[in-house]
Amino acid sequence: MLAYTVRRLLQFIPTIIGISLIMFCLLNVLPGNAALMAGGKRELSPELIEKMKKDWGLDKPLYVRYLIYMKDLAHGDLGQSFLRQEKVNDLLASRIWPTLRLAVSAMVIALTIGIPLGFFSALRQGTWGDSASMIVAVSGVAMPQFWLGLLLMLLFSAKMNWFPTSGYGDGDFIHLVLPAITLGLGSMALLARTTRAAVLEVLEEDFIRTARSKGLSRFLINRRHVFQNTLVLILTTAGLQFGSLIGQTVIVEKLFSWPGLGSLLVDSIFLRDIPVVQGGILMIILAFLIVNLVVDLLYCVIDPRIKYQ
Amino acid sequence: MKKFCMYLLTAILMTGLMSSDVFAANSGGTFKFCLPYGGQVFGLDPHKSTRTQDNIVELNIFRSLYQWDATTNKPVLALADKVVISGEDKVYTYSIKQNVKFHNGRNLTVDDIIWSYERIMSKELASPAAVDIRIIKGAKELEQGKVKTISGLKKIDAYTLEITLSNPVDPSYNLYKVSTAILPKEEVEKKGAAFTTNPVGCGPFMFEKWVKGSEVTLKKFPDYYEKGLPYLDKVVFKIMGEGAARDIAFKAKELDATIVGANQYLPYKKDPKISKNMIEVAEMYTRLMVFNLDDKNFADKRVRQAINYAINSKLIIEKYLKGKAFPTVSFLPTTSPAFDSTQKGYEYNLEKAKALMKEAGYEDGFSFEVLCTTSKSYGVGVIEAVIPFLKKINIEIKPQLVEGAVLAERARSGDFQALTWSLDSGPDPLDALSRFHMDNPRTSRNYPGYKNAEFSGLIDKAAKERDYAAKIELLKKADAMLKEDAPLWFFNYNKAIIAYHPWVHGIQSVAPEMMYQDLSKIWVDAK
Amino acid sequence: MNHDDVLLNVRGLKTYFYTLDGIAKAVDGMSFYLDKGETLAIVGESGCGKSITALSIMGLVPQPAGKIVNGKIYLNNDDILEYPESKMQDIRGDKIAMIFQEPMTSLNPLMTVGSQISEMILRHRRVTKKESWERSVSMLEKVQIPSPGRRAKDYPHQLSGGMRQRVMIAIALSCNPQILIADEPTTALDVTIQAQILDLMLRLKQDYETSILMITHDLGVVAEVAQRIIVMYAGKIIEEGNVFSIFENPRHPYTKALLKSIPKFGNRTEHGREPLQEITGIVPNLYKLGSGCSFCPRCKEAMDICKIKDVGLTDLGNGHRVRCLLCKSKREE
Amino acid sequence: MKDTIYKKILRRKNLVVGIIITLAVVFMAIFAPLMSPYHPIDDADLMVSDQPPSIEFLFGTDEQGRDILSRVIYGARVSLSIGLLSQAMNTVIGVVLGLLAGFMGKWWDDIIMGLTNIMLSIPSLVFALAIMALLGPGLINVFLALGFTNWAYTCRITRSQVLSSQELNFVKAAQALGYGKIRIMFTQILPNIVGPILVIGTLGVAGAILIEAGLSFLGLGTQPPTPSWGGMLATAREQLFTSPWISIFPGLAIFITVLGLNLLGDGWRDYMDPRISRQ
Repeated sequence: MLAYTVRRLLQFIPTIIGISLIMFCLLNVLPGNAALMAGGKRELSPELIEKMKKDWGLDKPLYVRYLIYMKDLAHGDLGQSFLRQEKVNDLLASRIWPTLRLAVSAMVIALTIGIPLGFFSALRQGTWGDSASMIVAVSGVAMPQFWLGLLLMLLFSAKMNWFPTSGYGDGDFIHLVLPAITLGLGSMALLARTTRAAVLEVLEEDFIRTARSKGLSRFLINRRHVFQNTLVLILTTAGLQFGSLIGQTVIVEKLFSWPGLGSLLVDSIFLRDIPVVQGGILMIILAFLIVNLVVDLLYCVIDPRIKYQ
Repeated sequence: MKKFCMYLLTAILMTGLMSSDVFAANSGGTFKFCLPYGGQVFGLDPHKSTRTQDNIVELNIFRSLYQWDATTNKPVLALADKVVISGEDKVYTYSIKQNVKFHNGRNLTVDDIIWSYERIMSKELASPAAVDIRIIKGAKELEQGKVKTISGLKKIDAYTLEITLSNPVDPSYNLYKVSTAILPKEEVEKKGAAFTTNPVGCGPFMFEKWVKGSEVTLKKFPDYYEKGLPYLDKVVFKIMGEGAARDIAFKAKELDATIVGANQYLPYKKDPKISKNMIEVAEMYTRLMVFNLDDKNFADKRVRQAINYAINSKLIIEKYLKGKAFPTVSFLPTTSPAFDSTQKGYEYNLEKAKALMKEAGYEDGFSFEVLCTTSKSYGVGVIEAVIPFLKKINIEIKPQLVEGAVLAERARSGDFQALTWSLDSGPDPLDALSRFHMDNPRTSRNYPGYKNAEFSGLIDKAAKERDYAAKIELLKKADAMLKEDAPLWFFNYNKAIIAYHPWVHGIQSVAPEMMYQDLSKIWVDAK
Repeated sequence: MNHDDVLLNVRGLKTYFYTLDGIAKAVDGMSFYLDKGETLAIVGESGCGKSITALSIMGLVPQPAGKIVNGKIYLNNDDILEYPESKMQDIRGDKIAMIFQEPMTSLNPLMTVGSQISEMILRHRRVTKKESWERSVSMLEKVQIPSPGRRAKDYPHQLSGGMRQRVMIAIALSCNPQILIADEPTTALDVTIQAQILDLMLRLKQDYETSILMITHDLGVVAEVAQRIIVMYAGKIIEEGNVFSIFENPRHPYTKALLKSIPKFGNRTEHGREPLQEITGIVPNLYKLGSGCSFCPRCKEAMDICKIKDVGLTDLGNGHRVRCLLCKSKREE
Repeated sequence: MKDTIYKKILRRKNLVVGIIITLAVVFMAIFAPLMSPYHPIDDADLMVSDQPPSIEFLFGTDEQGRDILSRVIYGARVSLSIGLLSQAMNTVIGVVLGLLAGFMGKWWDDIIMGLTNIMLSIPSLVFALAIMALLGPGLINVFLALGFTNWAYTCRITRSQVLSSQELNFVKAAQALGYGKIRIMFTQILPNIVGPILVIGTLGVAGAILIEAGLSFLGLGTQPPTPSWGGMLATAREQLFTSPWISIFPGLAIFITVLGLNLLGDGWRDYMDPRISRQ
């Protein structure tokens, strides 16, 4: 298992190199540059702009910049932000925790609503309850996220005054609620659907009949036999969902002024702060790869049939 | 006796009136303000900060030699008690205040000012303030690395500084900017790169904490040099780029004051509670459409004028911007010292526009593409509103949405037919109009590629003019000429509004940028 | 039924499936009994309703399509169809246990076999977890699994097919049920293993004094284990009797055909090349059963009247009953 | 038999709802000029901006004084075409790459699957964002950005279908008979993947509409005055609290359409899945 983990981790390397090459090419040919955005509302003098470009090495040919970038990357150095007076490493380090908090809370919401909903739906397959809960679930993915977030803001902060509209606060719980719901609802829907399909599949299995022939109650069968066997499928979906969740933080964090990777990434794209964008994307992909590795390793724990060498 | 009583009464009343300002001001409390320009604060080293958002915070941590005075609408001395001008208006001798302390407790002296200005000019820094310090004699040489010090800066004694300028210009418009703030050398050197996240200045507030991307907190600096100031114990800047979010936060009292977006303006104005506590100013940003004068369609002045006549800018301001802008006269805004109140802007006159188009031989019109961003008050929405107006003079206008970075690049390279944007038009009217000088290429902000020898002559003359009133007159003339020539479609001057809750006092109208509020004089009622 | 040791008595059982394609009469009026200590085999082609009969007894007819529409199932003279689900759960596993056809899929792949046995014991007996585990291990020993203590901690995928079926038997017998329903217990296994499993079942049956209801299509198996045989076709009993009378004197054309379709050892040497016979035609569509004998389309001896007339069971004496007009008429003659 | 197919479809209430909604939106898109009372762009009149719903303007008007109902109706064209075209691109890319990977094997397979894994690990929104930043906002660019970012699943399914079909006897037989790869591709493999690809496609169309809305929110979607639902929503968000109708109707349009497409896709998958449709 250790060997497997190490091998998987080694497989990250070509993926990351591939992604970094694609992203590097894409980002470094974007029209406009960071120096033009450095002034914000204000215009900067031409000589300052030229000076900045030179300081950042934007006058060098693309392949030279790529080689420098890869050399630094090999040392774990993501470079220096163009516009922020910080190293990209430090910048990202300060942003990972908020994003992780948000994504994990969203995932928890998705799991705690999605799985029971899927179960409910599957156990009442074909009834109105099934249809209704699936429509509820699908509704979660059918709304543009920023729209959902705005509606939640309108309802729960403007009207009810329960939660703050946006921001991070001191990292307290109350600021987390609305963004986490906004982010989690989409994944909730997908998880509910996966759970439903998985439960329906498992219910058809022979060993469920065996379990029933033992005289076990339905509840016990569902809890012990059905749930455990659906877990692999649910986990796979959850793993993939976590990846796309982190991608969606781009919108949710922007909307809720959440100081995480997503909002950093968006802002940096618009400002052409390329080192930050590259670092941010790398971070997101790394998170995705790690989560999926963890999911694969969890299979081992859940399913004794799976053994990694 | 009766008379005496009258005097007494008057005296009491007078003191009462005066004290309403001084004594009624309530010390203590926290003020929650917003940072509305995007989702980030980039850094708090004022010498490196290029962005307005960062400056809003820095302004309250740091002090420069001058500072903006909102009541007189111009820069005034801040760190100095007085200045003596001599040597053909090139030598400025400042008596620096002796009670100015940095947040680390050390007294500010002339050495700090010299060190700060030299830091700005150092080759490595790429400071946006370099352009401002460059007016000092010898600054350029330092920048080029030829010398180690700026020859124009001379320490007379610890609290007397002599600055020699290379040309006779008023340095106040340069040295009031927060990017020319005076920094304590030892803190900058000790902290190195970390200074930007943990700044130390000599302003009214000390840095307390910065939650990246979310908020910045400052606390009162008790040893601030202006006696009794600041009133507030604490200031929290909440980063809120979304207008809707600011609106909700303000109504939920999470913000004590907020900048009002176009969509909130009308409802706020209708709200009897909020409307009482709103302060408006014509900000020194002019919103306009830049015509590329190298494009043959715009070569004829009459076409440009026709466009200005054909668009009902006032209606667009009223309906689309919900009145949250001031109609233009020319380039300089109403708050500019060189604004000519006798002048009138282009009125909506379709007949005249049609006639001009016919005269110019463009009766059948043409079509052009205009670059625009997503900005509400000078972006694609404005162009959408313009479409039907220009259709009436047979001009088809096609919006091309681009990002800010792309627009900025294409504006500088001339790769556009027209673009719509917001340009700085102050606070120094000379600087504002200079951009259209014929010697300036597009890379030096002359985006239309405007080349008018007469206009440029006026600018040159104004630059040399020592008499303030005469200088202003020349600039007024130049501004009028710009209007007549219409290398731009003059759309609006931004109406910046801050709405605040009734317990907030002391918000001022700051024309260069409404959000540049000096919070040291703001106070809140005890709750 | 007038003897006292009847354990299970099924009367007029009808189990139908309601689907979009119509109503499938999977079990259509089955009546039979099972005595204490007896082994009864229900034989028929796949799809004839024999498994549904078993599931009906267990109360495990697939929902919501399947439904027992009529009939009574007496267990010790109590009609278990009247029982609520909770009481039925008490019966399942405790009084009636079942072994399924597919040993590969009938065990939960994510639980150790030991805990799958002890789960059953815990359900029906008041024992501690530890006791139930010990009992599980001893059950594994009884079904002749080597080193049962270690094997109990294995997962199903670590065991061979035969071993898994032994585990299934261990589960089924762990609460010492009165009736063991074995639904094709050996079909999925290798021939050599089949014999071992059958031996095992028979031996344990002796030890536990369990009655067995063996469901199979394999007449070879039946001959080895059963005392009585019920031959089913299209949801109905068509012939019933003890092993000897059925094997020696099959009366229904279908039974005859079935018997001819199994190879007999030594046939070739004694009688020369006697070809095995197959039953031509296909199993009738349960959705489209009309009146008349449902075997009629495939019957070599069919008469015109067979297509129309419903026919009841004819008692040939000695418990041998048959549903065929040929027999009825012969007897009446 | 035909009757039972209808019956089977009708039995799935969600599928029925999905079909009805989708057909309605398609109908709206096709007959937009006939259905909408005003022109979505040209009939702008600032004098009637921000009007709440009334008899004259059923859904009200936006800040430019344009009829929202007309824009929502025309928006169906834009949004659906974004979904359909980009998904068509994804499908073509996915199927072609999947076939190449499956048939060519060796390093083709390695490279294509490597690329697929990379695509799967970059969140599609982030990738689309980067492409949009490169190309700039605009309808065509949205097609391209979305059309290049969501083909990985299709590719995987196609490839696995190729690999598993090569084990099938009839394909082996076809190969033995000397049938070319192309013939096998068309006769044996493509028919088998049509079902799953249509399901992925339906959900992909829905996803594309949502991603376009997200891009519009970030200022990189279709450009005004093109009436895309996402774009309308994004511009109207500032006015959500003052003139809610401007954002509610396009928001509802997206919601209902995406809901319909999802129900259609889900229902279809259930319908095709013999395990679940057994009852």
